[in-house]
Amino acid sequence: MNAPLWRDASAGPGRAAGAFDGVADRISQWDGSGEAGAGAFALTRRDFLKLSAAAAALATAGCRGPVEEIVPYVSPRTAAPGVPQFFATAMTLGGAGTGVLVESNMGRPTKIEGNPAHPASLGSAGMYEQAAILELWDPDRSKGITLRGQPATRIALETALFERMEKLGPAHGAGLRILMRYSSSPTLAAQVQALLRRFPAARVHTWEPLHRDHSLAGARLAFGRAAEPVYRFGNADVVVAFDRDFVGEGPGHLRHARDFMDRRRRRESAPPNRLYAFECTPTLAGAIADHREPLAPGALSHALVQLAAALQGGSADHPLVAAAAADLLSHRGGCVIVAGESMPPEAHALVHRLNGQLGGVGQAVEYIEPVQGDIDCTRSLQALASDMEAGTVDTLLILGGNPVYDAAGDVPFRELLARVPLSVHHALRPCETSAACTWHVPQTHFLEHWSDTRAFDGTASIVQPVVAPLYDGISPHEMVAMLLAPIGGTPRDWVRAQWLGASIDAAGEERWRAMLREGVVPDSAARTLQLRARDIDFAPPDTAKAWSLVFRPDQSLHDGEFANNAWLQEIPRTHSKLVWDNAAYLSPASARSLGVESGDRIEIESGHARLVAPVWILPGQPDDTITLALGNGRTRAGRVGNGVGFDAYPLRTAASPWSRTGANVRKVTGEHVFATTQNHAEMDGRDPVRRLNVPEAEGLREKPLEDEPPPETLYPEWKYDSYRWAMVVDLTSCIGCNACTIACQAENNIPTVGKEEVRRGREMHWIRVDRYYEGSHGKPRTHFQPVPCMQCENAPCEVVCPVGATVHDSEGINVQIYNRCVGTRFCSNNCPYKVRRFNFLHYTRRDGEPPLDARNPQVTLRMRGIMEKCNYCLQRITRARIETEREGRRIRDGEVVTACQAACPTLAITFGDLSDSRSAVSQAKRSPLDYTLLRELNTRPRTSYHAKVLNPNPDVLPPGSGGG
Amino acid sequence: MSATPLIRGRWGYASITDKIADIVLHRPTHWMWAAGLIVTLMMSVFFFGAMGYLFTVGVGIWGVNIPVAWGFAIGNFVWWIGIGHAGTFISAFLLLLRQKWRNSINRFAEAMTLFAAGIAGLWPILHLGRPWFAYWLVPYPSVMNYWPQWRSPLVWDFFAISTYLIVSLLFWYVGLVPDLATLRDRATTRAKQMVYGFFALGWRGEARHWARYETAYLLLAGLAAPLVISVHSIVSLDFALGNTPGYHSTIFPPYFVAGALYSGFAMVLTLAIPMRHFFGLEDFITKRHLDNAAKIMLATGLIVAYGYIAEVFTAFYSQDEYEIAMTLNRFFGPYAFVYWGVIACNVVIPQVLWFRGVRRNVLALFALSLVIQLGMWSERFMIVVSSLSRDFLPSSWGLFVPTFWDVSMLVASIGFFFFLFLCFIRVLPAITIFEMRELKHEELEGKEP
Amino acid sequence: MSAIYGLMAEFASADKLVEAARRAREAGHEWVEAYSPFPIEGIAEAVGFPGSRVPLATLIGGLAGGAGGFFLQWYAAVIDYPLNIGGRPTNSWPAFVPVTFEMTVLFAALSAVVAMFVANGLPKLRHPVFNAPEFEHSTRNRFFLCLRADAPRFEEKQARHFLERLESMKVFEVPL
Amino acid sequence: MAQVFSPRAVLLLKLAGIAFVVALAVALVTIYKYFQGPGTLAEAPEQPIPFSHKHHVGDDGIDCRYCHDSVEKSSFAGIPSTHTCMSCHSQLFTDAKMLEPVRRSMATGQPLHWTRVHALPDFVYFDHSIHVAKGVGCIECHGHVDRMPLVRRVASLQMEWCLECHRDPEPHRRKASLVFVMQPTSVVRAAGGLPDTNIVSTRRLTDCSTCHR
Repeated sequence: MNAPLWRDASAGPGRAAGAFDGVADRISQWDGSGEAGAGAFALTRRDFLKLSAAAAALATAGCRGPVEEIVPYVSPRTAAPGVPQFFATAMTLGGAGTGVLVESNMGRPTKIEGNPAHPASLGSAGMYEQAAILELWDPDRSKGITLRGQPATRIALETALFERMEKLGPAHGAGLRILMRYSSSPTLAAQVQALLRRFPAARVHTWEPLHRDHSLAGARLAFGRAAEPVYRFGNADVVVAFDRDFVGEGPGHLRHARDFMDRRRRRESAPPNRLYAFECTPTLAGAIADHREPLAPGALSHALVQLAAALQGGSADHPLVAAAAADLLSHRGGCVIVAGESMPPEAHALVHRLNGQLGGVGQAVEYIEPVQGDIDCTRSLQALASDMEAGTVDTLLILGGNPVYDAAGDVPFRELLARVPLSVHHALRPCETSAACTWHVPQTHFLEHWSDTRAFDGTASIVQPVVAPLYDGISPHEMVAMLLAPIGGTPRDWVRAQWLGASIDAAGEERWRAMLREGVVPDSAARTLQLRARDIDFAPPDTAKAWSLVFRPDQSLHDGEFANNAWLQEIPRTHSKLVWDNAAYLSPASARSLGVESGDRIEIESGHARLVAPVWILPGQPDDTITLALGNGRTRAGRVGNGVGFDAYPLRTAASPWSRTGANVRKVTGEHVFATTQNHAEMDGRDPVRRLNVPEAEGLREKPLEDEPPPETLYPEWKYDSYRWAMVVDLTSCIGCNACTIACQAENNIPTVGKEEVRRGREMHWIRVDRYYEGSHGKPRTHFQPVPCMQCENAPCEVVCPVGATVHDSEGINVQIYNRCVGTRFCSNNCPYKVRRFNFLHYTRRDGEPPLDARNPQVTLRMRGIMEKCNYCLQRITRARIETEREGRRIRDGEVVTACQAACPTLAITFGDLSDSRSAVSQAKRSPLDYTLLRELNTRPRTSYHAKVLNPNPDVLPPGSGGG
Repeated sequence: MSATPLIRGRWGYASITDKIADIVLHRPTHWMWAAGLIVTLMMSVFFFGAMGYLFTVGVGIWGVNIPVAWGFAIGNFVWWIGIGHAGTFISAFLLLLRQKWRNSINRFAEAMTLFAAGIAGLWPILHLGRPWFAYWLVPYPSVMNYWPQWRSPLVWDFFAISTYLIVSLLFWYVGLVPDLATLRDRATTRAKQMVYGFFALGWRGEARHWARYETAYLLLAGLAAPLVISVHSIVSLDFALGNTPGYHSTIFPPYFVAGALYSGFAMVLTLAIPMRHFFGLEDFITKRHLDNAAKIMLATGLIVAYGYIAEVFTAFYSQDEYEIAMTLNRFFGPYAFVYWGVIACNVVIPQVLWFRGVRRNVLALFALSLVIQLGMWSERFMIVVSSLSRDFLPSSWGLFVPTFWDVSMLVASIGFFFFLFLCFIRVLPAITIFEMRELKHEELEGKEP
Repeated sequence: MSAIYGLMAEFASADKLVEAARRAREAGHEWVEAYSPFPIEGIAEAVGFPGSRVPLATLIGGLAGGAGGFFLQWYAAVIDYPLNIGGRPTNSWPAFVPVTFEMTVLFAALSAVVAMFVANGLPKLRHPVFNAPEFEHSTRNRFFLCLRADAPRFEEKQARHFLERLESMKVFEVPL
Repeated sequence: MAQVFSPRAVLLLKLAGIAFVVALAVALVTIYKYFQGPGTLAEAPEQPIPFSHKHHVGDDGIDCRYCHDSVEKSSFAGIPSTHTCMSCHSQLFTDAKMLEPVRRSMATGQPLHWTRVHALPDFVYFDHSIHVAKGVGCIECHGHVDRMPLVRRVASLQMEWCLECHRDPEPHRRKASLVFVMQPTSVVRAAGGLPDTNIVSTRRLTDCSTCHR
């Protein structure tokens, strides 16, 4: 399949012309690139084609396909211009890889989805994986090598480094330092080894701001060696989490969420699992927990110690701890305790021991070699810092990362860099660090280079490029290679050799192709280690009286590297629903004690650092703790990310990376304006989210939630003779992670609008995740509810449109005809679900919006003055319909997957054809838990919900427990 | 009925004719009129400038958002169209009801109607996201083979308002023809003679002409009467047909019509009181006229008050949780001040009209007319905005905050209105001359009631 | 002497005009025209006006407008491009009522006005009566009676004689 | 009193009136014409190479799919690559002046830039493959390209034109295998080329979402 693929992937230069064809009304002739022209046509009104300067630069840069052959993901379609293709590759974050499929239109990557064959994804994709496409197209990416800010050539860089290496050679490379991030790339590891063989005196350091030092140290304490737990939540009836958001963040969280919810949904076979969450800042795990207890960091350790005691047959005075202990004991072998990074190493060690004692090991938890290796980032960075201090660092190569910004507050990295004669910063974008380095070298995006990576469970994937570097990027492997004695071949050869040796035999070739096609290296998962935890005594210090600070990665920006990503900036943080900001989260009580409201500013002083931050009152936050999100307040992130929020890193020290006690806090003058997407947090008795506990849910078998027939109507029923598309959202499974929102944004070319517009209430997300609180403000129960368009059969919006711009099609989809819309906004007024979005201004022309090439050519770009909304991914349905019609058959169940459905880690969204009574969605609709929103209005929604079923421990009645 | 005559003092056919016609033909320009013209002209220029800005940047310059997708623009529209009701009501209804006192106020009231309705018609277009496609509301055989969506109240609006404008214009023009003839015959310069002559269409007051003329005029009145009612009823359907709590209410049509006349008559007074003063028309627009207008305001005001009460009653009587929540939200929600302002301006204060002394106190009436217009505008705001700000799903609740452009464009539109009116009184007879002669005639005949 | 449009008598009051018109008809004069600054009760009968057909025109216009309005909507929504709008029937006739009503009123009003002007032979910017001296007062405070010269059996001397016997302020010829 | 208007004035006014009416009529017609788009028999646009479909299709009888090779698989029919041209012209007319641009393109790797003849409005999504699959002959929309020295547009491509067929596709359809036959559909059908595919629902064909999204 060589030729066609190659052609297809390399439909580039034409494409650039294509994008401009739109303007010049000409089409280019290179295979398929004409379609790009047509794509540009279809994609936009003519006036959209006046690209922003940045995008124009891009378009002219064009995307040549990578020169080597790349192999598409097994695709049902034969390659043809205008038909999107999917390529399997993997994205590495925090050292762990997640398999993804990249949709490529005429050689232009436009969307990233999960790879079903990959253990960390199983087809789902998180926010970061999906938003990475925007990183690729970011106009603020480095466009070339710079030497002290001045453009330089690659030759110049290579010579500079070569001379350096010559000079360092005699000293065996003493003074040569490399600062990396967590990496699980065997190829890179091998390269580094080679480098160290050449320069034995050189040193490699690692700094990952969101490091896993505590858990690794804990493992060392428990097992005398580093190890990483791999959880199998599918085997756990009872899960007790100590400040561990296992469904929301960290390596494998997508998989964890899937396993946990699969287990929870299996009500029929086994009793559903139960989750106790003892945590500080409210997280997704806390939101889905059957019991959640907000505790300050110190108290968390004490709770764990109590639990240990209780499991030893002792007693726990905390009722919930006692209950949890009892539950654990009654589920030996089928239970697991998980601890978060914020817990001290001893706590981790203790947890390992308890898991062993409860028989969880081998069942719900296994141990493997850490995929990123046995590294203590804190020490590693401190070592580097002291050497820089001492002036013994001559050449420093910073491979990715942004230490100047994200090093612990007590490591003055910027100043230290000044003492390094030659520093090279290799990254995707110019940032705080590159400004302080001698050289800055543009890095290739992972969609642009060859590499490999390991998943949370050790499974390896080959990273294959789907597009040639948009700018003259250099891949990490090439970068390291520059320091090595010149070796032959290309990065592809190096990676290939890593996995197949030098052999080019047919069998090897076939294995190689399979790896690329499937996106995983067969049975490469790490083998499990047989470890027994030794006893360690853990006596946590007394809980502090003064304020304690808690540092958490920003839910959207990770450690700050995504700060220039408009999609992520505008994703509402799951609990606060804040966008384009971070805040000092306070509990209602603490806020009262400080006399502050949301929006007031407080000064936080801890150690030598002080910081003024705006307050946001967060129900469920423990008292006397302030949570600060890391990753904001970037100064050199780019046009999108500069000056958004405040930088909390200065308060963070190497010694206490996740929390500090004894901070001084006082109110200061000044107001801060927040932008939030949800102003009202309670359900006001309207129960949009129906909740029940397992026993009540069982009761529904006799009497379903909605058993009475739909309200009467004067009109005759409208007949739908073909497909009847419909959707069911399971609120039990929904963890509120926003993956659906990003997926929708990417699929449907949804623009971002910026903080000011969101503040005005003009966000554009087609599927929003509503968050409701229930119960006390101190310890509320949190509910999430994704709300796309309900596709009402009696759509109120359609009746009031004066120009018929929103109508029903024969398959029952409430379609919005952009080119007919005049923008009366009557439809939005009349939509009881308020799912319609309006282009009040020309948002698609905003600065920071992705260029045309990054857009989905199957979806129209909307100009200002036009209403838009969810349409069940009409373009996907249409594509499937055309293909099946060509084959003269009906669309099969599951053949159309909406973007949100594809992304959802917990399979909470079911979509399909109601006219087929055996389809998954038809079956879901028959569930006793099925209900529709605002049924009394008789809008007859096609989208319905499954009530949220919780499984609280009957012995404890937590505040605000669910009740239908 | 009061015994005071409709024309005060000793006036004859000739003097009436001269008095009124000379305002147009001979009266030297008064500095206050000139000043007013300049100020309002500047406001008008700003109005159209702002429109240009609006069209280039988009409705985002206003405070509208989701959920409050309708803001000032629609409120202004409803308010203006309401004001545009009094004129035709006076001409049509009072004619049918043989209310002779209408004769001295119908001409300028109709002009007011035209200007107000015209400005009202602008707002829905300004309000559009893509105003340049406004013509898609017009049914015409297009290359798209596509038509307006007839179930939408906005399409009904389009038909109602354009019909109303056309019929009002006809009504007004037909009424003008004999007076244009008068001006033609009294014009001093050739140009004026030609212009007035052209529009007089060669009217010569022959008996048969008068006969057909009166029939046609009466028929127009008969047609305009239901039309007046229909227009604001249909406007009210923009809301009543919506399902938003606070919109979805059967009381709307009558209560909107009453509100329209309420604000309309207020505007009549706002215009009549200074006009009769500056142009010395006290003898034609007498205190008795003002008194009658005030009585109508009192009556319509009470109907409006009933509307408010009925809304609250039905909310609680229906036990509909959304209606109740909406009502409480109006009482105590973020926009409570608007609601109570409305109650004060439209219900409480106007009760002073029960006193004859107030009804005949020119200054008091003038002040009151302003209060009522403020009140009626606030009512539109209350209905449009506060209802939308909190509808069904608590998650989507939000507030509307007007921007500079919201406020300035409203003010500018008022300026434009007065600009048009100032021009009108110097170009056309503000009082129907021939009907005044007729009135005098009937008075001589002793037929005057 | 040149041809004239007719003989005209000027009066000071409406009643005198009515009286004069009646007498003129009794005296067998045909094509009697009366000009007044405002509509006068009874004058139409006095000059022998059979009554206008403007109402009929209005009725027809109204009916046509209404029927057309409804048909337009029905054709567009049911025949030309039937669409599923919020699950409502294509022929949602109750929703068609407002437009139908407005169209009725609009066309009725238009036809009333048009009929009136057409029947009155207006616009007619030039007309012989404007040649009459002092006719400008017909739009102020004077009333005129005109016996048209082109009437059958019009005999100038006798007509002038007749007019002078009326209590008119003056009698004069209206030149063509 | 004197007449206000001289006979001449009246005459002028009447003429002005007539002129106004005429002007209005003209304006309306022009606007209508404008929205009809450029005349459907528009002049063929200038092309970098005067490529003659008449010669290649009509005379040489080359199948449409030889150049437009994705027409059955994709929304886009496909514009032939320079290689495709050269596969013949490396032997034929190798030194023809006319073909200079092709050779240059081959040499430089810079694609040829043709001028788009059938440009749909930006918000319309047209898919060749399904039309071909359902037996809509090329000739239905593109006319007798086999008789066109230079390709020109023969259809307005207005929505009304699309609907005409979408509302009643039958007369415009033929046997799927005869799609590329350059004969009027009526002739083909008469010759036994009746459609062998079926349209699931014509209602679906007039859904807005069929072409707009």
